[in-house]
Amino acid sequence: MTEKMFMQALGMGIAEEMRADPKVFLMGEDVRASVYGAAAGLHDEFGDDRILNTPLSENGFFGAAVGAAAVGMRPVVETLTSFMWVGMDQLVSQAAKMRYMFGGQATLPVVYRAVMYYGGGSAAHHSDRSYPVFMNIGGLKVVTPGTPADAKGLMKTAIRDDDPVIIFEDGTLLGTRGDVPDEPDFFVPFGVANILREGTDVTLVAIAGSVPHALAAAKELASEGVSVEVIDPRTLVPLDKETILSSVAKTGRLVVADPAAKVCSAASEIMSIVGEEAFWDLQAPMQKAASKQVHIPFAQSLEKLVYPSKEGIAESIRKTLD
Amino acid sequence: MTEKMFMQALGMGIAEEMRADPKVFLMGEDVRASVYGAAAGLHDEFGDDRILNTPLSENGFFGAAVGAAAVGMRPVVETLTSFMWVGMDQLVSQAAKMRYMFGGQATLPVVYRAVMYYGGGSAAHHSDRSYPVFMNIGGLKVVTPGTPADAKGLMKTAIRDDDPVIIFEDGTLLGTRGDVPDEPDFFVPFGVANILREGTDVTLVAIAGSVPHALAAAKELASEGVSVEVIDPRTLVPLDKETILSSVAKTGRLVVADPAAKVCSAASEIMSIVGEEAFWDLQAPMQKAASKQVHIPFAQSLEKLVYPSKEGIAESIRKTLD
Amino acid sequence: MTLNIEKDVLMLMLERMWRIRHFELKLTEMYGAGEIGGVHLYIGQEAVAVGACAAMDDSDYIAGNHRSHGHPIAKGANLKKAMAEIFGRIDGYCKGKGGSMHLADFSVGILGESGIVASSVPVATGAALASKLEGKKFVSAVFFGDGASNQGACHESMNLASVWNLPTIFICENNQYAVTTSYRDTVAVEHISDRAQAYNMPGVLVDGQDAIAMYEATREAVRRARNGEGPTLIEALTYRFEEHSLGLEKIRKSVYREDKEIDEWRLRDPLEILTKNIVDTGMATQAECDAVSTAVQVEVEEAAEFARNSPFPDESELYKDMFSSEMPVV
Amino acid sequence: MTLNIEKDVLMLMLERMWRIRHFELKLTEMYGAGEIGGVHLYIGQEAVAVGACAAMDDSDYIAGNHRSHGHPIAKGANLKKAMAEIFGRIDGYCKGKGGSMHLADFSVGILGESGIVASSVPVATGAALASKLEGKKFVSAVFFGDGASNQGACHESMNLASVWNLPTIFICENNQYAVTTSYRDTVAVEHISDRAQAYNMPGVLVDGQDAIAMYEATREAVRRARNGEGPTLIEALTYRFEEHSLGLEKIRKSVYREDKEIDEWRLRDPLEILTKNIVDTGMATQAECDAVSTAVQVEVEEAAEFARNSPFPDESELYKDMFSSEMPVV
Ligand SMILES: Cc1ncc(C[n+]2csc(CCOP(=O)(O)OP(=O)(O)O)c2C)c(N)n1
Ligand SMILES: Cc1ncc(C[n+]2csc(CCOP(=O)(O)OP(=O)(O)O)c2C)c(N)n1
Ligand SMILES: [Mg+2]
Ligand SMILES: [Mg+2]
Repeated sequence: MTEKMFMQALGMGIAEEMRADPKVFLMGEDVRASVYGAAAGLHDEFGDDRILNTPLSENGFFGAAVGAAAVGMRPVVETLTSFMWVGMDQLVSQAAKMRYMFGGQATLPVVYRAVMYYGGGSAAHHSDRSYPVFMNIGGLKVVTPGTPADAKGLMKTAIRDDDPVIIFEDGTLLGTRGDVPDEPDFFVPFGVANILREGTDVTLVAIAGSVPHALAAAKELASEGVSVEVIDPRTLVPLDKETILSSVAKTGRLVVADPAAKVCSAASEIMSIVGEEAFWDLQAPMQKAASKQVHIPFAQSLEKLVYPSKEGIAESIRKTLD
Repeated sequence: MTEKMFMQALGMGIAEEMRADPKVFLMGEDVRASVYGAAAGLHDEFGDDRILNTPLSENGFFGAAVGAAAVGMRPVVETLTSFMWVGMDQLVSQAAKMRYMFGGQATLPVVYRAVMYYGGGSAAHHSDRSYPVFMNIGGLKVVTPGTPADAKGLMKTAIRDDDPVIIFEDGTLLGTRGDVPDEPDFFVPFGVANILREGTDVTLVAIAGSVPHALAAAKELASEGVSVEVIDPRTLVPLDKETILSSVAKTGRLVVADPAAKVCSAASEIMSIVGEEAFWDLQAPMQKAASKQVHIPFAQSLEKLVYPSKEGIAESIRKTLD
Repeated sequence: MTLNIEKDVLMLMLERMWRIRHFELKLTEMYGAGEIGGVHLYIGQEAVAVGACAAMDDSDYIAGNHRSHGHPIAKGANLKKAMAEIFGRIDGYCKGKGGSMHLADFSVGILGESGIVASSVPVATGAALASKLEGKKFVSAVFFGDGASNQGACHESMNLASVWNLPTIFICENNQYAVTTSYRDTVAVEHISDRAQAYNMPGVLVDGQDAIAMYEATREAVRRARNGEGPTLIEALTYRFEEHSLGLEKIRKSVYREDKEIDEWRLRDPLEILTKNIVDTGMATQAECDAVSTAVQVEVEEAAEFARNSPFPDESELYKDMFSSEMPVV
Repeated sequence: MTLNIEKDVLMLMLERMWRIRHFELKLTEMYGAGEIGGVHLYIGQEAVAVGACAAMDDSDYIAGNHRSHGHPIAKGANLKKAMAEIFGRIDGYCKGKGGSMHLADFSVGILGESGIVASSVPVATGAALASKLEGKKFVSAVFFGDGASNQGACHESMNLASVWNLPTIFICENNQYAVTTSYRDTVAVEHISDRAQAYNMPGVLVDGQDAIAMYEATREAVRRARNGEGPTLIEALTYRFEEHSLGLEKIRKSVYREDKEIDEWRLRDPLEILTKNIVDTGMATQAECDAVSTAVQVEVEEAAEFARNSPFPDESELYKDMFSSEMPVV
């Protein structure tokens, strides 16, 4: 265990997998210079042949990654969530659908690393939190690490996975620190939620960047005598429904904290599952602590109103207790 | 009132608005030949200047429509849902976001007509039902007519609307028939749900192509003595929450029939709203009668299993009564 | 006149072209009988895919588009599996999940057809990237139409293949129309092959009715690609003899091409051209050529029977192939 | 030497170039003081936007990109509103919702800057479509980078503008790098303007440090466009003097351009070149030119004060502008 920044943990995961398998390579815009941080040092270690700077052609190189994967390589592609719209066709029509429509012939071990910048005045064109879109589309695994250890462990699992994976790297977490296992055989499995804090009164599911705020809210509520169970699903496809449902069976209350825009969000989905499958366990209305349904405004006075904050989450928890 | 096919009703709506306002024009691939049907006769009436055949460049011409709208035209763009991925950047980064990020300067009266072919062996690349994606993105009005009259009335409202609108034209409805008002001043407002059938035991919200199946299921249940209220939201953005919530207040039970893939679907969203805002009204678990979470298989033996059918919806209704 | 091409290649091309032709004539018949739904016919364009694929090895890759039977058959696809797929049966190439527009056979380098126009172009480019990164010698070719050439995906892929010097072969089948729209109304340049200049790669305009010309142009492109000299753009000028897709004539309202034009192009039937070439140069007799056609017809009938008799996929198949390993059903 | 250009145009260009320069020097200072976040500086490229916009009317449209202050200021944007926007204040162009990358002023034909690279190219093309459909005379120009030229959006838009003969002017600012990546590694062709051939439109390579050359090239493109002769692609060869964005040097690890190269390009400062041209041809004196700079500096200081004093948008603004009329909050 070493204390690391989330961003470094992502890089460690990539580096270890590149060392382990020569078929793994990284491509993206300015990845050699590691403009977004997580690729720092990789070009020095792996050189031009395995760290590829691409032209500004997201649709082209997202698709090239699919093709390379289809014939046996294991590409890791770096981009930002907001640039994925540009390459959307290759993500949906090819990466997500190819295996199914070809009856299983295509094996596509490709990882898209989608950095989510938001919360720091990046404005509407650079602040998307688009994982709910890919949850709806299907055929892609959707990964949202919430801690540095998960950042490393899920990245490594993603690279070893034989299916296309999008790993959403939450910009508000990139600078957070935590203990990260050094072992190269440390993997975090997909589909297994992380119970970050046990509790008995309210189940609080927290996604990506809302994890720290959820933990802070849980701590605050603890001081008021409310015991909150905080669950990070870690992967949204596959989703560990069981952990969430058993927690609700225990607590009878559900809050979902989700930095995505609230309509058709991951929070919506989780609430719909609980409302169908654990209805009789519920003792109070479920609460959606997701982002407001607006594009991201530049002004900090407005932007700070958008996302689920510690205060907002705490308020949602209190509502379940009314 | 004249009996019309859904597809004809769409065309009537476009034609009337083109007659009423010279700024309205239609563009898309092969629209002059009306390959997809609804544009039949328009080229004869309005000629080359107002019916534009585009190159196969969805991103290019979706964006050109935004630009034309931004300077005062009222473009109507024809495409298929599955081709929208190709032009996704212009839909999201420009059509949806421009007004907000420019502080209200951009007024974008553009209508995207997204035909949804599914159910007839079109396979994975041609069968998307992607409205939940656009519900999450925000900034676009999302319209899903369920009857021929609504097809006309919502089309006309969409063309007069000053915001970007996507109207999802359900392929399974295109051949359905119904009475359609002939009056050119017939408009169906956005944000007002249609109570297709009143009932007291169960609220059944039905979206787009699931409307006929929902009505059939309600009829079947009526013969079993169960009174089902069938609500077609007609527009998903804006969503008429009130009508749904008051119905649930009356019935205590909710089923949502949605042809979209179930995860993060419109059904998920509606259930999350009801689970939060009408929880105390609910007397039974909510039921999601949405499409299975798979890509669309070609084989009819498989494809028919995917979508919410009359039988599936009826079963969901019965579950709420257990 | 002698041909710079061996007899077995010529006869292979002839056979594969007949395979496509008879396969699709059979489909037309089956469509008429209500056995299958509408599909996009390749009839008239057979020389393009067959000439190109004859210049490639089994270990080379191709990807195609919605006009989707010619490319895989040209690359060596099994007719039974192809036909069964079009019937949506479990013994089809994609176990019935893909249908006509998504034929694929990874085992002989067919990375698959694509219903979304131009969407397979980046994918094929990526296969070529793998070849380069791993120091392998295989090449990757992609077939796309004149309409497709206007998609950004083509621009991005050609640029990428050029700057990375990839062994990609871009084969634009200019059959002059995208559904009802003439390429003269949508492609800003006289010849699509002229666009090669914009990517600093050779652009070759080929008579797409002449399998031998296609073979030769592709052979040179393959040589360059294997030799590390980078991509080539080939424009095959051709014509589809039939409607955009079976069934479309019923809903199409406008006449977009003259009967005269169709008739003239039909005179340039790629099968007749190749047969004449073979016979005129004495590589084989007319009777030998006719025998190829007859043999293929039998094969096609067998494929039809195979398809008809193959079972529909069972319910238990529905969730399979979404992912590489089993996932919880949601 | 005489200039084929009027004095008031020259002085307007000089003034607007100084406006951009001083505005951005001020931003650099404010960034250093922690008053604003990182922005993309246009310093070194001023002649491109200013030369181009000087050849257009107020009723013509432009759209830009993430390097986002030069284009609007060149088109006549108000410095106060621009600065206030960068400060995220209610008196900014977008009421604080857009920030540095989304400046827009529809009232003087600025359709807006775009953070997504190449994303405004189709939009500008569409404005030109409206001009043609309505029989108006306005033209629409779009600025995009060398990196952007590799996006499919550019290909599709240039092709569309050509086949529809639209009054669009495509202005590629080739500053030779996209962040840290040289265009020589990503653009397959020697000059981006060469790609014009692929769209059957004139392609013009211009010295982007020379405002007069930009003005003249654009004037010709505007003439063509207004005259119904269709689009033009102008490549302005230029250089950004500063880092990709303020702040980036702190996280960037690799050196991607030599100091020597930067120094050489700095010798070709567009402001010095224009001033020298004006003075050498006797159109104005050095003192007159200096006075322009001094006056602009005052204006910029006022803008800074205005921005600082403008209030932050109130909570009640959050949902406004999502739609054209009030919608229920969800
Ligand atoms: C992205 C996309 N847009 C539109 C379509 C509908 N469509 C299918 S084939 C076709 C025409 C394609 O023309 P071309 O590329 O020339 O190929 P051809 O059909 O002539 O072989 C169109 C518009 C599609 N499948 N995908
Ligand atoms: C679609 C998209 N991809 C990537 C980025 C990140 N990005 C912002 S600017 C830039 C470089 C753009 O280069 P160029 O077009 O040459 O413009 P310049 O910055 O040199 O003015 C990149 C990669 C983006 N904003 N949008
Ligand atoms: Mg064609
Ligand atoms: Mg640049």
